[in-house]
Amino acid sequence: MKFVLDAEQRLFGETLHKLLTETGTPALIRRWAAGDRDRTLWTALAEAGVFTLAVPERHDGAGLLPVELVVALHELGRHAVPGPIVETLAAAVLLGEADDEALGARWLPRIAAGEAVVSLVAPAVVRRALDADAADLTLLVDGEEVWSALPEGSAVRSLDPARRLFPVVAGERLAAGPAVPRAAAAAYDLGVLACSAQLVGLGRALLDTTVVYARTRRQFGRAIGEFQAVKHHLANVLTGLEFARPLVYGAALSFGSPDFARDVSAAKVAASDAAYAAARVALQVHGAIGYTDEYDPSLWIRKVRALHSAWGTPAEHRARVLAVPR
Amino acid sequence: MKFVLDAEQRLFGETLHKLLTETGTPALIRRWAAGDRDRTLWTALAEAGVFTLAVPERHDGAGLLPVELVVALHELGRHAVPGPIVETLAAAVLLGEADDEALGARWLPRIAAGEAVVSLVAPAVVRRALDADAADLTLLVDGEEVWSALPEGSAVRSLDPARRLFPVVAGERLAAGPAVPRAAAAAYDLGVLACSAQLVGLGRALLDTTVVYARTRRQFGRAIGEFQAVKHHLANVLTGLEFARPLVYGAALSFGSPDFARDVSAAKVAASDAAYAAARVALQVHGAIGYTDEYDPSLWIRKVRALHSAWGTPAEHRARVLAVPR
Amino acid sequence: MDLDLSPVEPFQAEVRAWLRRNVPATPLPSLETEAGFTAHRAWERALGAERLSAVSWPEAYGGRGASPLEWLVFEEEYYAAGAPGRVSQNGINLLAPTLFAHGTTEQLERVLPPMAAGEVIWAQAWSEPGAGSDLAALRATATRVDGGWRLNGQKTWSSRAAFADRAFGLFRSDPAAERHRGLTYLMFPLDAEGVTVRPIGRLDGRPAFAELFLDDVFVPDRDVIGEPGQGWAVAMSTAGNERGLTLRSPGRFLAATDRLLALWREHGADPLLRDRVADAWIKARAYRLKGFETISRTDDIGAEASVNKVFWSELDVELHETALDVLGPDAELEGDWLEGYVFSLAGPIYAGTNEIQRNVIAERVLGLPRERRVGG
Amino acid sequence: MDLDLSPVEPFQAEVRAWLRRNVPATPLPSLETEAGFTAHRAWERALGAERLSAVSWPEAYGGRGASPLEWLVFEEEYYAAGAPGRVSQNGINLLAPTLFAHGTTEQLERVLPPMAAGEVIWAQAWSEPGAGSDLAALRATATRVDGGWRLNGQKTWSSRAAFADRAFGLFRSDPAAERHRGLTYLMFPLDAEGVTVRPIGRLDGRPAFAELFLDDVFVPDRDVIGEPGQGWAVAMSTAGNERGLTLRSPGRFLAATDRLLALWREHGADPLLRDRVADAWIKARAYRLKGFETISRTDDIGAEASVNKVFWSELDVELHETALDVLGPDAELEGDWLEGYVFSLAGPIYAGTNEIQRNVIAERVLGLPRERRVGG
Repeated sequence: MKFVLDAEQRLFGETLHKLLTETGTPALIRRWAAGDRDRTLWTALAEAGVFTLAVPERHDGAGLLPVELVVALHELGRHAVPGPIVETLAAAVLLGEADDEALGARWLPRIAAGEAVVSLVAPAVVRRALDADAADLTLLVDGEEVWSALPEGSAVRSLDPARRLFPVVAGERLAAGPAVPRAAAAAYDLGVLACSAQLVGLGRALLDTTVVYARTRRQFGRAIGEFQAVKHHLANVLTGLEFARPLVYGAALSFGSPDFARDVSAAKVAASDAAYAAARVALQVHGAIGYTDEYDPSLWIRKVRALHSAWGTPAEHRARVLAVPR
Repeated sequence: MKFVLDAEQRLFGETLHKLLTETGTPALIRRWAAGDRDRTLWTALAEAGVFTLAVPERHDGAGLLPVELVVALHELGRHAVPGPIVETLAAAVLLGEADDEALGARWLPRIAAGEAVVSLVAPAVVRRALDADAADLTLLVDGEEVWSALPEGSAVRSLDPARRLFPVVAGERLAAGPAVPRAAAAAYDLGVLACSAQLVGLGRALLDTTVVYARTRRQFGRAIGEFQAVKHHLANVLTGLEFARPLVYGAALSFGSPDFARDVSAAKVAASDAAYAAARVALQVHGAIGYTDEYDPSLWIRKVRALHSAWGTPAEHRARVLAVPR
Repeated sequence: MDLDLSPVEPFQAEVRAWLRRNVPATPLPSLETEAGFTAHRAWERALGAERLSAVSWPEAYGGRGASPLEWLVFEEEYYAAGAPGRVSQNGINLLAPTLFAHGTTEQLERVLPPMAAGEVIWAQAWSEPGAGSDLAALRATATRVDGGWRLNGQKTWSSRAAFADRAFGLFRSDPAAERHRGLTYLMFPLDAEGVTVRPIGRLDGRPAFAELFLDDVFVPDRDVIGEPGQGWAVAMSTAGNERGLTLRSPGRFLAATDRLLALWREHGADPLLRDRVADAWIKARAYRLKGFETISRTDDIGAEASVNKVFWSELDVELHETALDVLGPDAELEGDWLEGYVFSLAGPIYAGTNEIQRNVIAERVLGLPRERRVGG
Repeated sequence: MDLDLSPVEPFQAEVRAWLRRNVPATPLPSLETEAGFTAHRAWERALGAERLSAVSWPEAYGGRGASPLEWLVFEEEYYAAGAPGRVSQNGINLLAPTLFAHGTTEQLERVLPPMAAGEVIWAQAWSEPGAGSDLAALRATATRVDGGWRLNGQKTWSSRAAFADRAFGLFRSDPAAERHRGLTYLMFPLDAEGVTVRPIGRLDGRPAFAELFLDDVFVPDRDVIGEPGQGWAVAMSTAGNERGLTLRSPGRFLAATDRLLALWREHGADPLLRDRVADAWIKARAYRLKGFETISRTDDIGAEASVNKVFWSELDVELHETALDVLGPDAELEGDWLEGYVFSLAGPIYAGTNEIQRNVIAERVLGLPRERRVGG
């Protein structure tokens, strides 16, 4: 038992952090929100290996590596990277497990290489296709069938300006059979895990930013971080994040076990709550500036609120946690 | 519209406060908890008119005066007066409305005069008879029938040492008929109102005590009331109580209207929450001393927790608030 | 003690009938957009024509001379009818009370009627980049010149300023004086020479406020409220008012929690959310009754206004969070509840953060000792 | 990174089997009563005989030399089996770590075996009437005499002291030194001449702690831990330990939330309480995983221990509040859940209030500035 990242895993996270810091995501998020679908960063992430983490080795992937995937998504969350990344990774799981080698061979190597951006709809759990306008493929999975889907009408706007959500209709049928529902369940659970990792990363970034702000911003003749009320708000945020993180890694390690669905749900509940608390405190401590769309951390605050109810609402996940008989 | 107490109502409250302050309730509560059933205070409260407030004028009462009743119970709560006071008042309403003049004539003048202590069981909502060992009469109301009840077995102990709760069995049948369920409903609602008023009084006393403690207790070289965390805890308690109080008086004023049941439930929810928050903060700010049974405020803390789920749980009352179609 | 509303029922009936006839069938576009602002301004004119924009003002200034109870009842009817948000609220709720307390008759006669008529819409200009909650740290200046003052400096978080006509705020008129001293309360036009308005987007991107850059903006003497140098005392009457009932009337929350209850029922009355829906509904009623208590009192509520501010601002966030949870997976999508949620998030921050309000409650209502340092 | 527990499975299986055979079928009476204390002492002897009372200690002192992981697993099995509360915890979790860090071999050999065997039960004696959270304000004295020290003064909130054998605490050995300086860490018998023990009832009336009056109590030199005058530094290693995992092991909360889940289901699985039951269950699992993380780390967790303390103490209150709400109208009645609730309420207060822990987290983990005054 060794429940901390090993050196290689830490290095992978640090590499992504460095890449994303150099990229300067705030400007990129704003461009993405404005409709710019440039793929430079997507390609760089692929080169770093992010998309191989959900692709089987026979299709040029690294095999499914849930811990590394959490490491990556934590960093992507920390930098609020926009685009259908979770959707693409979940789609990779769906395509990899759907028991259709030809379909897998057609898309998985491209996903692994960063050449295919994929969005996804699964009506009961993921209602609309994120950024379908940016995708090479949008999957619609329903019962025993997988379809390629087409946007129908215009996107719905989210509080997160970098998220455009498209209603879709079915186009060509891509696969069918009893393996599909199992594949869809696996894809969903992995998407939930990835979303949870993103939320912890988003929360952590908001905490770090707010701590720096509280150290420097002065009111009433002192740094606001001297006030006990501010201290206690931030201590609560840290506590929430510190206990969400092990749930997310613990869930990653239960991949393949019967507990995986329950564990990713527990992780999502805790990550969602911790990140939301981080966002509320970030807003309250920053005051008006945190409330403006031109201040970068507000992009993180909005994304947290959006992901809070994406990939299953907290209530749905709490129900899944308790649904397991024991 | 004048939604503040008039001079006479205020004077009534102040008179009771003075009486109870002079009585010194902590010692009395401890004696009551030890089984002493002395009625000196009960008689004094009767002389001040407390028990007339739920008794019709034709039976030597003051008529049903819900606002004055709230004034009285607020003060009784503030001093954590033990005994089946709410039960006796609710019983008075039951007997007054049960459409049985002989039964009313037998008990109501004695209740008004403080000569009859009454406990009460209504299986669906009040499961056990509080302090039945101290009562001249214990009523059991069930469906269309009212019985005199007898304790069966020994009392169950409550967290509040001054509350002994007795299971009962039916003895003699006292009244029956279609007026009984209506009378029982009115009695219950009035009991809920009285319990809510008590809770606000208990909460207020805990806030006042804790404020004094925070002003005087020193740690780390200053009064603990200087710390922002303590200030904010206490500000939250005040806020809760300040908004529970108008709900309780507002409910009293809706007596006789179709909104009464909903309004007393709203009052109970808010009073319960506010008093419970006051108790938690009192405990936290006092630290270990508040946690000991020999420190007087701990009697208030325990009574609040007991009343929190007495006369209907918060969940039951929230359901009643929303049950009204509109 | 009574809650007898029958004396105001005729007024209530009149307001209800007028609203039923006049409230737009389809909601106006958001008032934080240019088109929405124009539509809301037109609505203010319609209200003003009926003397319903500021019912508690004297008739001479465009009001109805309504009692506080009539005002509360007006607000209940107004929001129950689903009437538009009030684009004129900065003027009516913040500036006007200051003018009634400190303005000259000339100012009242000149400023109030066009405000009531919806002809002049006001923005507030309190904060500066270095002075948010700590308003006494203001640095923008007013310099004495012949016949008036020259304003210089920067204001920020000026709500409504993206589209409004005039603004009011505090300026440092004695550069040697520190903090609360040497401030002057002034009104100025947003289209004056030297004023640059830079709209700022709020969380949902809408320009709900603006930065103001002031470069030698001339303000005549008649637009000073109260005595020069006494701006802090003048402003504090407005600040107290803001934390009281007028900025968020009980009617707003009664209507919002009724809508929440309806939304919850439409979505299947999920028992998981029942307690939170009930709590919001109960708290809105508590706030209503507290309002009746406040207007029944004869003493000054003083620092107790902070209790109201903490309560309504947290209720507003909670009720909108509950609504978003009712919406579940659609919570993130643009819509009225999301806009209401975004709006609610400002509540615990502006008009003195709730942290500061809790200090005020603890120190000035409960009598706990002040920290032995500046401010707090 | 892995969560492979297979290497400890043999140990786990042995513990589980022993507990299945030995845990009393009917729960022992509350350990905060005289009869219950006696029964729990007997249970400690049974544990000790199996070397299961302090599994992580070296075998020489009565333990098993268990790894931290084995200890965590032991705790999970222990509480899952519904085994009795640990009357020996003050000694094993607070005093023993201090002895391992600062005690002499003679002290270890003399003190630990009887502690492991359940023969000597220890009380803590930290607080004084004027020194609760602010432990540095201690005033009880230790005066140098021939061959040892004389203790004088008063201690309070001494948990277990009503029935225990010995106690440990800090005493002011240099009356001229201020606050953290001049303190000495001492052990003393509760039946010594000059010691008066006055039991104090906790909220439910049970004598869970006591006041100690010390009147010229003699303590030989061999019962000083560490150097005289260095008591603060010696004690702080214990305090850190207390806030970490040992005082409240994850196993306690795993078992408690499993019982909560069962209780909720027995009472009809009310959907109104579903989210709170789920949250308690999730948080207990988070605390378990955090424990695995802590023992996997090679660095000192330092002030991060405060994060654990805040988390488990609030989880404990929340889970018991939820249980009481499941019990509904019976919540106030005497029973295991009510006793657990009362016990949980002490969590946010003792071992440094959660307010102080949050200051520590903010200042020492997050690096926020200290208030520029003493303490905070």
